[in-house]
Amino acid sequence: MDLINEKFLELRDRKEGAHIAHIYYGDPNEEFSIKLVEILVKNGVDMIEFGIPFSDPIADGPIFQASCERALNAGITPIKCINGIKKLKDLKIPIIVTTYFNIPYVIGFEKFLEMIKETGAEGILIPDLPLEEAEPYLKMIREKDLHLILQVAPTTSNERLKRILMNASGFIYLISLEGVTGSKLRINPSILKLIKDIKAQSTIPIIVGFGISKKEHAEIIIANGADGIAIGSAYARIYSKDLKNPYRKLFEIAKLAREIKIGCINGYRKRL
Amino acid sequence: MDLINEKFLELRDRKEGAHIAHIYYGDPNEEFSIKLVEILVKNGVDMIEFGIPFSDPIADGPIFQASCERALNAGITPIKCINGIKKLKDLKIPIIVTTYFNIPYVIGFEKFLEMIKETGAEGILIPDLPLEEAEPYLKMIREKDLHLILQVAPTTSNERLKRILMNASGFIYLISLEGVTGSKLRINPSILKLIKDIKAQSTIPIIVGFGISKKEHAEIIIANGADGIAIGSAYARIYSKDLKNPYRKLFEIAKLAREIKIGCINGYRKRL
Amino acid sequence: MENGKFGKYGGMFVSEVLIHALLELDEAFKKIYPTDEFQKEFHELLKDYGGRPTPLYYAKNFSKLVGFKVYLKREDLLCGGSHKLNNALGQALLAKKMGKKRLITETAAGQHGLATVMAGNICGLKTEIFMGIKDIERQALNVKKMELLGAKIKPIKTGAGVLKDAVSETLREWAACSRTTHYLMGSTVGPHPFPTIVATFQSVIGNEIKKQIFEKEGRLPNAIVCCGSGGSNALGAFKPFINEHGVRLYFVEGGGENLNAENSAAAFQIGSPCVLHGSIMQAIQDKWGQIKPSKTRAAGLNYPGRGPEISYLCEIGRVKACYAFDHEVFNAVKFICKTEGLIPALETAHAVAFVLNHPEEFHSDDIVIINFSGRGDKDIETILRFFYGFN
Amino acid sequence: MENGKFGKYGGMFVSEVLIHALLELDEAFKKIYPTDEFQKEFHELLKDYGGRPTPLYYAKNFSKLVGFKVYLKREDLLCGGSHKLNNALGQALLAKKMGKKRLITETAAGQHGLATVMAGNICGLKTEIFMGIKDIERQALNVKKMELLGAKIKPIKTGAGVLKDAVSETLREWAACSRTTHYLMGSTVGPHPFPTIVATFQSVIGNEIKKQIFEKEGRLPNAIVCCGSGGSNALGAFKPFINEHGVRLYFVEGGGENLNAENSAAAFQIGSPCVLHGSIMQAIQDKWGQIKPSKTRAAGLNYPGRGPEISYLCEIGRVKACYAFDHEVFNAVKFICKTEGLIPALETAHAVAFVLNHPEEFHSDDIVIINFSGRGDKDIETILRFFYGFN
Ligand SMILES: Cc1ncc(COP(=O)(O)O)c(C=O)c1O
Ligand SMILES: Cc1ncc(COP(=O)(O)O)c(C=O)c1O
Repeated sequence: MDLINEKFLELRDRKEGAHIAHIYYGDPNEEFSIKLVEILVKNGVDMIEFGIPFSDPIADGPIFQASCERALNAGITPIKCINGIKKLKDLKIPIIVTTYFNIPYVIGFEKFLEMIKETGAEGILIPDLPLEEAEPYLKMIREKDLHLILQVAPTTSNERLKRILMNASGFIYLISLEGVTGSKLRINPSILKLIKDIKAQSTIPIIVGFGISKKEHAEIIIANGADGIAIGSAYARIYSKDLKNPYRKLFEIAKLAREIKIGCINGYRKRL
Repeated sequence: MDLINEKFLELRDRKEGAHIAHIYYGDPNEEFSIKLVEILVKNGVDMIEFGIPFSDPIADGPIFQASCERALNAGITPIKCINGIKKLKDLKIPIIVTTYFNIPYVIGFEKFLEMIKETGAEGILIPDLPLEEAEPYLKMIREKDLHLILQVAPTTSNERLKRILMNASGFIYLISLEGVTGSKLRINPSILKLIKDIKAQSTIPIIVGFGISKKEHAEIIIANGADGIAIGSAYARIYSKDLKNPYRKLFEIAKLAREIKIGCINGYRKRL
Repeated sequence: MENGKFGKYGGMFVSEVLIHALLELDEAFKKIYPTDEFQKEFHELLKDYGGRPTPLYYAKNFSKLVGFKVYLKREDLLCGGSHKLNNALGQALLAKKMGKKRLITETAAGQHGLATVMAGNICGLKTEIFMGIKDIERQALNVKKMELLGAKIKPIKTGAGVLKDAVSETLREWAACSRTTHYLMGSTVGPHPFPTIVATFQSVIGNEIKKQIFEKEGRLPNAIVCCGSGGSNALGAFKPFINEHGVRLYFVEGGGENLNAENSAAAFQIGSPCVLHGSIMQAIQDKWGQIKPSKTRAAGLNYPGRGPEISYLCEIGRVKACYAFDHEVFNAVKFICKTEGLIPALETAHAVAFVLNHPEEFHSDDIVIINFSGRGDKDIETILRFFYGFN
Repeated sequence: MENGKFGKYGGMFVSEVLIHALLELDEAFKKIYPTDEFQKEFHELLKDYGGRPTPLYYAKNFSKLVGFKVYLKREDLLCGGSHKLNNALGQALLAKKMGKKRLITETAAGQHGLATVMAGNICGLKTEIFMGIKDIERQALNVKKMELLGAKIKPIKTGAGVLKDAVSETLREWAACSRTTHYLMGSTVGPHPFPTIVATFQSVIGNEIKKQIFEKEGRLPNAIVCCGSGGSNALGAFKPFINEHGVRLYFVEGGGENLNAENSAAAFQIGSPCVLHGSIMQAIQDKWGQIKPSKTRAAGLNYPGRGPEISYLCEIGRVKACYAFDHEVFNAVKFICKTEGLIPALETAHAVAFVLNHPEEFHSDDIVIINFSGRGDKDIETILRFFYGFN
C-alpha cells in the first residue's frame, strides 16, 4: 500500500504529469483548508503537500510566510494539523506532510513519525533537513514505511546529487530556482539539464517545484522529462486576496487547478 | 597739571572719599552717555572711568557685557569714543579711559596714547593688561604724562603687590572680589587687610571697585582706609531697565550717586 | 565540534539551495584562513583600521565600590564602537578572496551592520543590510551611519520587525544570490560553518585578554563576564579560557522586564533546544516548537536563540548562564558613567549589571574581567528616556 | 617661548584676579608634569583608558584615488571620539594633584566637554561645561552624553551663543572660583601657560606618528595635514616635526561658505593679530579691534582666533595656513565614507578636503599624513541634512 507509487503508475497509464499542490493547513482556518483541498483534488490535483505552519519558514517567500502567520495567529497547532490530515482520508490521495524541522524536533522525531503514519499520510518533506542532517533518521523513517522526500537544487553538486538520489524515496523534489517559494520562475537550461542528470542516474519520479504558477510552466517542465510539478503559493495568492471570505475565491482556484492539470497532461503527451 | 592728584588733594581738604563712576560710552547712544556723565558729576561723582566698549569684555559681568553689546550694535567706535571724551572737557574732572587691550593694540599703542592725551584724559586703565604685559609700555606712558592705573586683587601675592605698587601711578585700583564687575559684594577681612598692606607700603591713593552698589559699601570701605570707590554696573543697571527712554532713569541715578557720595564722605569722616 | 556540532547543538539545517554555499564557505575558510597572506592582511586591518589591541582597563573607581578588582576589556574602543568589527573584517576579507561581490547581513543594534559596511567598503564589496522596522526605529543613529557609509538598508516588516525576522529574511535573500553574495553572519549563530567562523574571528578578544592580564597581574583572572545573545563577544572572550578550569565564565542574557515568556530574552532561563536559523540551539519557543519573539530594551540582545557553542557550554556547566533585568541594566549604565566616565551599550551594561548585583559570585581577592563589548552612543535616547521620561 | 610668547604672539592678558591662578598652574605644571609618578599615571590612562597608541592607518583605497600614499592618524579611535582626551586627561590629573575639586571648561563641538567630564569622573572631580546655546542645539548628541556622564551644562546666551562667548564666560566664572576650580582649557589658546600645557599633552600624537611612520615606511613623511581652530590637534601632530624641515606642515581652517568676513572662520586669511581671551593671536576682527564671530558648519572650528603658537608658526612660514569650504568638506565626508568606511568629524573632514582638492601640493611619491582628529557621530544629522535636506 504505497499510495505515492500507485499514483505515479496510474498517472503513467493515463499519460499525465503529476499535479501536486502545497497548502498550509489552518490558513485562514481549518474548515477552509479542508474545503480547499477538496476543491483542488476535484479539479485535477493528484497529491497534496500538507503544510504544518511554522513561525519562521525560511524557505518560504512572502505568500507562504503570511499563510503561516495567519494560521498561527488563528491558533493552529501541529496536533490540529495531524487531526486535519485524518479528515482527508476519504479523498484517497497521497498526502505528504511538510513542515520545518523544529516541529518534529520538539515533539520528538519518532513520535512525530508515528503520528503522521497514523493519519495515513505517505511521507514527509522537511525543507531545512538536508541529507546530512537527515541521515540519523533514515532508517527510522524507512522502518515506519514512510517516505522522506528529499530535495535537490540547481546549486547541488554532482557528488551530492548522487548521494541524495541513493537515499531518495517516493519522488525527488527538484527546487527549480535559487530562492524561496513563490519566487518568479524563469525556466533556464540548468533545470532542464538537472532533470536529464537525474534521469540518467535514477528511475525515481521527479517533481519540480518553486515558482510554478501557469499551465505553460507545467507543460514545459514535464515535456522536458519531469514527472510532475508542485505548486503552492499560486493557489494561496488567490484566496489571500479575499480573506474575509476566501470561499469566494475557490472558483478561481479550481479554474487554475484545472489549467495546471492540463499543462501537466500536455507536457506529458509532448514527451511521447 | 595732574587732575587726578589735584582731585585727591582737594578731596582730602574736603574730608571726602573719592567717588569714581564707570560708564561705557555709547550705551545706548552717545547723547545719553554725555548726559549721564553730566548728571553723575553734578551729583557727587569725582572722576569718570570712561569705557570704550569692547566685543569680549572678559572682566565684566552681564550688565556691562550688555552695555558693550548695545553700544557696539548702535555703531560706537573707538574714534567716536575719543571724540566723546573731548565733549566732557568743560566738566573739568579727571577722566580715566578704560578699555580692553585689543583696542589700543589694533590702533597702535603709541598712537592710542596720543589720541587719549589729546582728549585731555588723565590716564588709562586696561583690565586685561597686568603689570608683566604692561612693562614694555610703562616708559612710553610716563613720557606722555599719562597714568597707567594698575589693579590688585585679593588673589595678588605679596611679592607681586610690591612690584605693582612700585609701578603704580595716579591711584591703585583694588578689585574687591574674585569675579567680574557687577558681582555681589561681600566685604570680607581679606579686602580690609589688603588695604592695610597697601597703605603700609605706599602713599598712593587706593580706590576699591567691583560690586559696589550702596552707600554702606562706600562707607565701610573708605572708613577702613581706602581713598575712594569705583562704581559702574549699579548705574548701568538702572537705566538699562528703560532702554526705550533711559533719560527717565536719570533722576534715580542722580539719587543713587548722591547717596554713594554721602557714603564716601561718611566713611572718610569716620577715619578721622 | 565534528561537522559543526557542539554536543547536540549546531548543524546545517537549511534548504538544499543553500548547502553548496555553506560547503563552499567551509572549504574556503579552512583553506584561506590559515594562510600567511590572510593572517597578515587580517591582523593588519584589525590593528591599523580597527585599533587592536583594545586596552584592558583597570577600573579603579568601579573596583573600589564593588570591593574586588574589575578590568574592562575595551571593545567599545574598536572602530565602529563594538566588537562586531573583528568578525566583519575577517568575513569580508574572506568573501573578497572567495570572489564574492556583495555582502548581505542582518542587524539589530546596528553595530554589526555598521561593522559590515565598514568592512565592505574597505574590501570593495557592496553591502545590503536587513533590519527589522522596529529596530530601525530604535537604533536610528546607527541606521543613519550605515546609510551615510553607503549601505542599502532593507526594512523587514514581517513578524515582529526585529532581529529574528531579519535573519530569516537574509537567509531567504541569500538563497537567491549565494553565488555572488556572502552572507556576513553577525554572531555565532546560523548553520555551520558560521558559528565556528565567527568565534574564530572573535577569539582575538580572549587571546589579548590572556596576554594583557598576565602582563598586569601575572596570573589568570578568576572570572570573565560577558553579555550576549548569539554569543559572539562572549565566545570571543571565553575561547582561550575554556580549558582553564580556574576561570569562571559568566554569560549574561537580556532578562527584559521579568522572566515571563512575553517579557524576556533569557533563553537559557525560559527556552529549550530548538532548530532555528539553520542550527540546533537553545531558544525561546512555545510547547509546539513555534519560536517566540524575545523582549529586551537592548536591541542587540533581542534574539530568541543562543548560538550552538554557547548553548553547549552552558549545558555542560562550563559557562554559567545568567541574566540582568532592564531596570538593573539602566542603573548599571549610570553607575559606570559616574565611576569611569564611560557610556556602555545597553547590551554591554548587562554584564556590568550582573557584576554589580551579584556580590555572592565574587570574592574580595578576585580579578574579574568584563568584556566591554560596545559603546552606548546608539542608545543615548533610550537611556535618557528611561531616566527622564522625555527625549 | 620665553614667558609664554611665540614671537609676538601669546602672553598672559587677563585680569589681575586670574594672574595668581595662571602662575600657580604654570608652576604646578613645571613641577608635577616631569615627575615619574605623573608620567606613569598619565601614560597608563592614555593607554588603558584612552586606547593609545592610536593606529596610523594606511588608507589604501583613498591613496589609490588621489595618487599618493595617505596615512590617517586615527585620533577618532581615542576614547570619546577625538584627540581631546589627551589633553583632558593630562589637565584633570594635574588639577587633582593641585588639590582642585572641580573642573570648568567650554566646548563647541562637545568633544572637549565630553573628554573633560570623562577625565573628571576618572579623577573624582566635578565638571561644569559652558556651551553656547547655538552649539548646544547643533551638537545635541554630545550634550546628552555629557549630561549622562554627570556634567552640569551651562548654556551661554551672550553674543552669538557660540564658542567665543563660552570661552569668555568660562574665564569670568574662573575669576570667581580659581582657588578650588581648574579651568581645563580645551585647545592651545588662552593665556600662558595654557597653550604650552595643551600642546605638551597633545604632542603624544606627533611622537606616535614619528615612531609609526618609521616602522611602516622607514622614513619621515613628506607632509602632515591637520584641521584646526585653536590648534591643539595640529600642534600635537606637528610638534616633533617642527625642526624636520623636509616635512611640510599644513593647517586647514574652516573656510565656511566663502572668504567674506561674515561667512568664514579662516582667521589666517581674513584675520590679523589680536588680543583675545588672554593672549595675542591671529583672529578675525573689524578694523577697530572688535572681534567678529566666525562662521563654519563645523562647530569645533567655529572660533575666530588661532592659538599663539600656531599663529607664530604660520607667520614664519613653517606651517602653511590653508582652508576648506563647507561644501568641499561635506564632499570629503562622503569620499572617505565610501573609500575607507569612516565617518569623520566635520572638523577632521577639512583636512581630508584639503588633500582632495589640492593635488598641486602633493607629488606621486609623497607620504602624506592626515591627522584624523575625530569621528563624525556628533555630526550625522548635519551631514544628512546637507545631502538630503531633511530630518
Ligand atoms: C555592543 C554589543 N554587545 C553585544 C551584542 C550581542 O551580540 P553577541 O551575542 O554576538 O556578542 C551586540 C549585538 O548587537 C552588541 O551590539
Ligand atoms: C574632532 C575635532 N577636530 C578638531 C577640532 C579643533 O580643535 P583644535 O584646533 O584644538 O584641534 C575639534 C574641536 O572641537 C574637534 O572636535
